[in-house]
Amino acid sequence: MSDWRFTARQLVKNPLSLIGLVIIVIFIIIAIFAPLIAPTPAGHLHPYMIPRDGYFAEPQPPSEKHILGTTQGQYDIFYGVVWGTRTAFHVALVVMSITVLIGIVLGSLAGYFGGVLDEVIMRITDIFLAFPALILAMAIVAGIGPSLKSIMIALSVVWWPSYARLIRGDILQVREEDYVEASRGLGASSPRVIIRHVLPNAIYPTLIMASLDIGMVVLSAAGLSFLGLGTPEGYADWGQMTEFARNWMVGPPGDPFKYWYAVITPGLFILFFVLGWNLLGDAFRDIFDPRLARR
Amino acid sequence: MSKRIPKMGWIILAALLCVSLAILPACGGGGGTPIPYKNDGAFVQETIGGLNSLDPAWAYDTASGEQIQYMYDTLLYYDGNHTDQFVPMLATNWTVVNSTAIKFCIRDGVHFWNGDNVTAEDVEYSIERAMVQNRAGGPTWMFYMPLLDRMGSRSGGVVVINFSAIDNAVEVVDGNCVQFNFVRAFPETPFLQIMSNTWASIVDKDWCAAHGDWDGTANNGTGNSTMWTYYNNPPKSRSPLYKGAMGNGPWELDTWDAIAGYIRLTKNTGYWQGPAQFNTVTTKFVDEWTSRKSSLVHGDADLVYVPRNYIDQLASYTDLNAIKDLPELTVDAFFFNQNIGNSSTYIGSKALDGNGIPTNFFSDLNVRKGFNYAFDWDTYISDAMQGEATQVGSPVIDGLLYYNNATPKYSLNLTLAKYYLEHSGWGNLSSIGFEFTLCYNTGNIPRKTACEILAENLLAISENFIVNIQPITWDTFLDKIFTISGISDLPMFQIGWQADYPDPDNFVTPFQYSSGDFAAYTGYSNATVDALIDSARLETNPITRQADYYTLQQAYYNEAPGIMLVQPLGRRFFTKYIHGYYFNPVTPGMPGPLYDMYKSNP
Amino acid sequence: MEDLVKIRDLTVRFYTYEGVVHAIDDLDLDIRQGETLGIVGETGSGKTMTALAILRLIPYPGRIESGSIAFFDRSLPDELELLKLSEDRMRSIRGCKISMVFQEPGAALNPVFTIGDQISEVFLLHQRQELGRQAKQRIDSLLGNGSSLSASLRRPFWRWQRRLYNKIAQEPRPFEPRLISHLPFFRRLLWRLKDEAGLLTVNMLKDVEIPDPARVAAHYPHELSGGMKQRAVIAMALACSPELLIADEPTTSLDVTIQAQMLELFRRIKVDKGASVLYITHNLGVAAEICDRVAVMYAGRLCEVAGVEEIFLHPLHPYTKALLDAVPKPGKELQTIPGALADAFNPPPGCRFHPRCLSAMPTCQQERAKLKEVSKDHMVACHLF
Amino acid sequence: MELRSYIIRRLLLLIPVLFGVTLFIFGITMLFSPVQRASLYITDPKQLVDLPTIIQMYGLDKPFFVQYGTWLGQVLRGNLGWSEAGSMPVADAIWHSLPATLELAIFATPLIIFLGIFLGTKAAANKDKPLDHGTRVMAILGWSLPTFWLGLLLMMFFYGFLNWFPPGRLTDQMQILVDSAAFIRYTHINTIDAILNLNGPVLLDALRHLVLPVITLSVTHVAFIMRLMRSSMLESLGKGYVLTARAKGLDERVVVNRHARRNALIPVITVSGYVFAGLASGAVITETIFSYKGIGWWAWQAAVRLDIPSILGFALFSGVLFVFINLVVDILYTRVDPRVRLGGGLQ
Repeated sequence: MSDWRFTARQLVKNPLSLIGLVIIVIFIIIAIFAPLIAPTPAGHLHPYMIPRDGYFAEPQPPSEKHILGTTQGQYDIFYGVVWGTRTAFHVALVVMSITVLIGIVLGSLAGYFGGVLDEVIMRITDIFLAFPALILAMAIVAGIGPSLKSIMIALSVVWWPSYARLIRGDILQVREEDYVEASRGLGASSPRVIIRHVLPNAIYPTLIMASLDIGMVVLSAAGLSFLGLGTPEGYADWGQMTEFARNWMVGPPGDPFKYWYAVITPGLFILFFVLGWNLLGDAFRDIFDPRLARR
Repeated sequence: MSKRIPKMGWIILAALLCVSLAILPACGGGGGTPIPYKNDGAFVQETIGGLNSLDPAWAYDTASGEQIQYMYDTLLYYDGNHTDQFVPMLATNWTVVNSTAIKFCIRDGVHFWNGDNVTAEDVEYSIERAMVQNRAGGPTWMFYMPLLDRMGSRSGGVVVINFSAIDNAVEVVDGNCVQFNFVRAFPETPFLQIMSNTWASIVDKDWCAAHGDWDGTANNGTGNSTMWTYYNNPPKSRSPLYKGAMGNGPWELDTWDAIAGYIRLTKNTGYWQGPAQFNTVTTKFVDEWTSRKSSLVHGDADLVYVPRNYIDQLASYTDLNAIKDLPELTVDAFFFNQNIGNSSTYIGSKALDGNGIPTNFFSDLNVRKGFNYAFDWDTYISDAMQGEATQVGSPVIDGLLYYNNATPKYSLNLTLAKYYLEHSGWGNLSSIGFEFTLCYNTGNIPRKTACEILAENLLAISENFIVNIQPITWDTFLDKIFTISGISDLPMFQIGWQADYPDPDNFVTPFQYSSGDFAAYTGYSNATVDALIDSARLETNPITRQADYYTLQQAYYNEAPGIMLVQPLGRRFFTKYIHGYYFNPVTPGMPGPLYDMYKSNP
Repeated sequence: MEDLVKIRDLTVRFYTYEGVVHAIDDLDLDIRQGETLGIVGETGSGKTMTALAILRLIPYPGRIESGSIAFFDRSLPDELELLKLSEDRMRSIRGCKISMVFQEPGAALNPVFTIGDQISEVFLLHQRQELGRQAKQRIDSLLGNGSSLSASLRRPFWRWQRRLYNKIAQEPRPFEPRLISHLPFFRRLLWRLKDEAGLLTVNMLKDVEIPDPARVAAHYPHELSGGMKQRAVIAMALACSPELLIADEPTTSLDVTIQAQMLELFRRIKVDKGASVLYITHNLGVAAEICDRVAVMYAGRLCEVAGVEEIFLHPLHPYTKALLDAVPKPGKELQTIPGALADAFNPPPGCRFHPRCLSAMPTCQQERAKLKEVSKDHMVACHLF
Repeated sequence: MELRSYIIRRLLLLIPVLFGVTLFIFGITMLFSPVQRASLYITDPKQLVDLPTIIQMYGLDKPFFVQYGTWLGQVLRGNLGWSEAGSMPVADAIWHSLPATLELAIFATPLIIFLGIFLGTKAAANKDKPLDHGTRVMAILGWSLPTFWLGLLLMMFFYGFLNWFPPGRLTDQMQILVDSAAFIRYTHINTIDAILNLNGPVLLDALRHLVLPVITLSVTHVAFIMRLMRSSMLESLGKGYVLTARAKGLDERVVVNRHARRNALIPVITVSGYVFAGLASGAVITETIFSYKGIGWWAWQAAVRLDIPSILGFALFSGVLFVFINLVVDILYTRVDPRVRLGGGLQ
């Protein structure tokens, strides 16, 4: 697997991707140890619902009780952002696996068999690509009713076409390779050829791509939450926490940054999470960009 | 070449840094910073949402009503801040001919913007047009109720009344007067209130007919004598008035851009009471609070809608004229559903086994009382309403006729709550336990808070009282409450009512009448109450009427068909340059009596 | 015959992730005035790198470690040390004094510019003054015979232009025209330079025996055949009659008939322009065809240099011998060189050829053989001699 | 291929796409009960007594294909239906909301593209040098920024504090002037109209209102172009003709900017097309935050209010836009790359 060695060397060599890697690792740790970092208070039914400390609106500054303060509605920011990390990964992973799955199935069908099937599937992807993703997602979420589930459904629906196309492209390349021709010549059945020979070679870049889209998925999810199409109020979700802070951007005169903690924190979490993946992604794209010769 | 760029980059960065450093202290002292005087002679307000239609007969939302109010006059209007005293407007005077007829005499020499005279025919046409249109979900039932003693022109979607009925209800008499004939006796004040509201605005008959609207006759100039039904419950765009206007009010329509989200009116110099103070009245629809706030403190807007949560953000602006504690004629309440739909997914096991509730769980009075005692109004008012609300004990709220503040109210009392729940018709609930889901419509934080308060207090009484809270979208909410079958799936729901006209009947009917707007979906019905409501509605003797409504208020306390929450207190944030505001709960929109107001720079 | 280029202990290394590649190692080589020197060797023996080193175009991550490349320009009194020149100075030499023809004509031409554009670029770059002079003359003639009314009206404009082009003709880096050439639309004022360059280009194309040169000049590369492209590339290289023309396997990618024409072309160029040619090839036949002298390289080192007959008749270095035997000849069965080309990352110590050498001796494994002159103009680096 | 027949072929391709899009959207909306879809016309619970009438009136209880059929019939008769979200006919709503969005797109797209190309070139020309890392970090940082967050921060600073760049499209006085008869609305794109009317103040005011949204859009989009430009630049810098150009003795600047970049641009064109399409079909969040209400905002309103006719109308619009942009891109290709012919890729 010299590919991997090469990749690894590239990654550590490039400071940017290294930073990205570090950021992601940190987030993974936060996600895994969320219950230890921000333990759920006793008698609190749903761990993903941020515990409230009173009901009134105005955010409260950091204190011993609330390390990062509370946001609108007295939701503990620290608890929110920590558990929000889990939400972020949850959304990203689910959406990505669904997307890739659909992508692989349709993509390989289209790419391998070509002809009418290919034409049909590609037209379908056209249909999806022809409609602005965010708004399509909104329509879907608005329909199914705002919730984490519907966000994931909506994003998967708008995300898969590009993957179907990607995989189709790769498959088209690979199927021309000699060994595929050969195994076909030996009379191997189509599914067998796809699974044994074509996919393994075509799927590699796709998986990379998918892992790197995670950032964008989370960003889009946050966008939907911000537009009020997100998780129920009080759910540990960065996008929604930003939405809470939305109306506390400007503090009272004389103290314009009064609510900085409510505004900055969730935004920064989103920013860094996405940044981590994008930095990594940028490096990966360089490495796997077929047009860039390796020296 | 390649070296030059980072240099530039650094320079830019440094520059930005300096700028920001230089500015932050500058804007630091915002408190004292005065709000500049801008847009002389113009009134600019920024609010949320948008307009529905400019057609007086169609519009049933405050935003539209407000604009209509500026462009049209009614026959009479509320006097100052009273809700039961009136001043003549287009009518010089009115006389109660008998218990089934009121006559208005029309003022001479009043002109529409296009110069047409305002005549008795116009008045007749305006009201008849409203009744002919009678769009589904519109306000015109308020004409049908007194005049024809029915709620509308249709039943099962088909028109069932003849044109003559409408025609006879409103008649031009002795030249310049218009007489309204009731099929049954109807009290005067409520009718005058109805006639003072925007749906009773007077439009220009000729202009409308000329622009393709109904022409005032049954056949509408064709051979077909049922042609008028073409204008019954029409699509919005069938009338020229939905986006055009021809009234006689103090301001004329200049531009309405629904997409850009603003409407501008310009002064009608020929207004019969003399031209208004503001040359233009601009209403912008800006959903972003930060943006609205900035426009206000920069003087770009004279008035903005300030959500209750954010009033503190404006506290320290000395140049703002904050008017608070205005008792609005709206009320929010929990409704107990005494007859939950069998298909409901919100009541767990549908049985009283600790994991659910039976469909008729709330038909037990003690349960309802227990829940009432378990609600904490003080926390709700202080936290969810920022202290801007007063608890109400019955649908008849402060500001309505015959409001009785002696009516007892429930208050937080967990021991009493415990007592009632343990002595309910279902046996000792705290040992049996129950679980159900409490829904609120997504985004409505006060309602969410109310749910949470109730849930937590119940849990405090017994750990067997499990109330889950779930947000659902507005459409799902409606879908669950207002099922076609009429049987709601939600065990409890919160909803608010806003006054159409400040008469108690307008409130008791939706809350207490067995087939009322809301009560119909709660399975609550009480024959005596229904009878009382019916008689009180048409009672012409004020004394009897008052007695009836006092009884009804007491009845609500006894029966506890729901948890009456609060009557919110409104607030207005004007820049200090706006003068002459006074509050009348019935005036639609934030600015209030704009004609009596003016803007000046001290 | 004195030297045109003197390369002394030139060392080029590539610093890659996998390790350091010793592309060229202590190379000494002379190119004489007016001669055609061939460099032969297997792929990766450092032929091309030598050429690029002369132009100082070693690609990243390669680097010229040490050595010197002296360039004796007839027009200049004393030698130029190419490796020490400023980048600007070096640019003025590339494409002008020393130019290069690449292996792949398809790749060497920019697909989005016409042949004409790409060639006249050279003129505009290196012969600006000359172009300016001609432009001025053209304007003079216009001013001279311009008797018509329109002409007389245009005079003032022409005068101004004349001044402009005069400046270009006089000073090497005139201020005003350079300013103009940087301004977006105004640079069009210098269209006459382009015109002149265009004319020269067409002549150039005619020179390299391209039929209907005017039309071809307007063509894009993808519209031409391989041979045509290569001719165009050569035309580009010859544009301002360089002292040294480096040809890096210019015929390899072409089919045989075209190859013959190309070789013919090169021979003619040498005669007409009196330029020296550094002809890089792995094909001994081709080398024998057109070279005066031949240098044999192996793994970044020079093995043997000699006149063309000498090397073909009396090859000394075992590697040279092996190469010659590897050329298929009728009636003689083919000899192949045992083993593979030396590993570029950690080349064998001593003589790099010894692992594959049939007559290798113990010393070959320790020390590397110096290049010594065994007979007149015949140098070889081998312990046998 | 000959241009006209090519365009025709593309337009024919448009039909199935539009059919599919609308059918799909319609399918989604059918997930809702009639009551839910009627909720669009219910602004106040007190209107619910008339719910059955409303459902019947809009035929919301009819079976799927009947409803879709009626809609399709309408459309074929040139009537896109009524947009409750815009409280005007759908066609008008598109027509009214487009200018604002176009104005944003017109200003943002060139900025994004040129900045992206510039940075991408620089980064490639200095691969793995500080400049490369610097520009990439900046671009990726911008790309990773939540649009709404950035937008709000910008507004807080530049309007909340400095009061330099207010939201909306025009200040009130200017809006009055623009709405007046003296000012002719040629395009409803304020800046262009201002220029055509030779009205300086309006132009300045319009530009003031454009600054923040345009910045927001550029910051968040520039990385798209930049990273693509960088990689395709690196590719063409490795090509033979670049070596040739160097061997000619060309200045490195000329080599990069003339020889390498021209080729590197080719793939960038496609993406630029999509960027424009993306912006022109509405930058919802940006439009919302800066209340620069355009087609995106309208579509969002339609989406959340389940305004089905509007959503479908928008679907048609964006479908057409999509195909149209593709068309333009293909034609641009032939201009930039002499090897490309319409219809078929490289020769």
